[in-house]
Amino acid sequence: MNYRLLYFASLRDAAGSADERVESTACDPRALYAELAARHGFAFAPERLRVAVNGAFTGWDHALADGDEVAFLPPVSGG
Amino acid sequence: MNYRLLYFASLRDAAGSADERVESTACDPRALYAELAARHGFAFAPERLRVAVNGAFTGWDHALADGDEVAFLPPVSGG
Amino acid sequence: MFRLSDTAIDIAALRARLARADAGACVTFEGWVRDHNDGKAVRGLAYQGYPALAESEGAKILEEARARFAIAEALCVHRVGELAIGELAVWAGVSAAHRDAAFAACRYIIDEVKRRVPIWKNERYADGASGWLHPDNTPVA
Amino acid sequence: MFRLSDTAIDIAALRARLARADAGACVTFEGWVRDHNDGKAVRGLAYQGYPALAESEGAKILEEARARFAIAEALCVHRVGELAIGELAVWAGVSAAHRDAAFAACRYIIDEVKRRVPIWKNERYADGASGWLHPDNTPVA
Repeated sequence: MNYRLLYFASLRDAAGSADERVESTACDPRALYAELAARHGFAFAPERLRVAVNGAFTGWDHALADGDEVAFLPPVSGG
Repeated sequence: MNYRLLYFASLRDAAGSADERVESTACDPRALYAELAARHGFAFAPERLRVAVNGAFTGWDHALADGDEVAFLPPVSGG
Repeated sequence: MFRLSDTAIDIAALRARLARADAGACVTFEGWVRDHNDGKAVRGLAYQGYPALAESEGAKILEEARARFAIAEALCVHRVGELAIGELAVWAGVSAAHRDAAFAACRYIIDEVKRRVPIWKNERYADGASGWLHPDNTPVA
Repeated sequence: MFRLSDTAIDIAALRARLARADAGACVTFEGWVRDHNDGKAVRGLAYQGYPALAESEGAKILEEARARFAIAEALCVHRVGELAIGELAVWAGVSAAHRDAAFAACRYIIDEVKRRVPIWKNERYADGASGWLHPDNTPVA
């Protein structure tokens, strides 16, 4: 399936870009993150991150659909 | 002794002025207030008021000196 | 600095005086004239103060706040005279390295100012009556 | 209204939007860029946000504040982009009939914004290094 990935903070630095399109057989965020972490060398274990799909928080077992926009969010530090 | 009295809020309304000079034999605020309450018809019992002499809070048994500036302060309601 | 003001309070100037390079948090409280109190429609009000004692007692409260909480700066100004609905009656502002101290100190200052500083509020009601208020905003008997 | 802003926050305009004739209390929180963190001298910082999710999560927090506390209005704006020392990074303001609710709601909003809204801080240090921060302001490992 085709996904659009958004990267923020240290994940953006590690990926070298703010977003990318990927082709993947992963059908949930857990499998997708494992692929991307291996490719980009992301340091975060999944339990440190939150997942958002199409602009809303969701879980690691959420069933992804073709064309989804997926973001793995590092611990926030606003304020 | 001669005292200068300052009046605020409902005591000012009852006295009909913001300040006055009085001659009195009272030598503490307790006795002075009793005289003034009788003269002006002040409604407050002393325990509802605070006393200030020469711009500083003090007690009802404070020894007054000739020329002191005395104020009996109703419960405050700023803010 | 605590002071009484018989003209409109200049918030922007006060806020600028709270700035410090080591301050990461700023909390301000504003008391505004409400259009009602104790079930009655309020047209406006007047504050009367005892300036010398109000300013020394207010300064003491700000010193207490500095001693109790890790703050950088604290200021408070209270209006006296006639105020209309919506007007700013009192402003208190605190800057600090962290927000815990800024919130706690700002709350302390406004609570103590209302409790201790010799200022009295007289409300004018829509029915033409007016009256001095107790600290709990009920009328003086 | 919660929003991200890539330009300086206009405090006076936000404050005007909190005004209500039945509001007697207004509490604001400002987060300023400090010159130090975790023992290091800070030259400046940059905030990165995820705009769509930040604004929906921020709006949810303001709705929660309205549901939990008796408030009139609540607003919050967070900067993104490069900020210098002393610049305003986040502003939260609440109006209410009484001060208890205004203080509690303002504190709730800034705490939840810091905890939940997808915004990340990158500090530039005096020694030339820079780094993304954890929520407790320690560096990301």
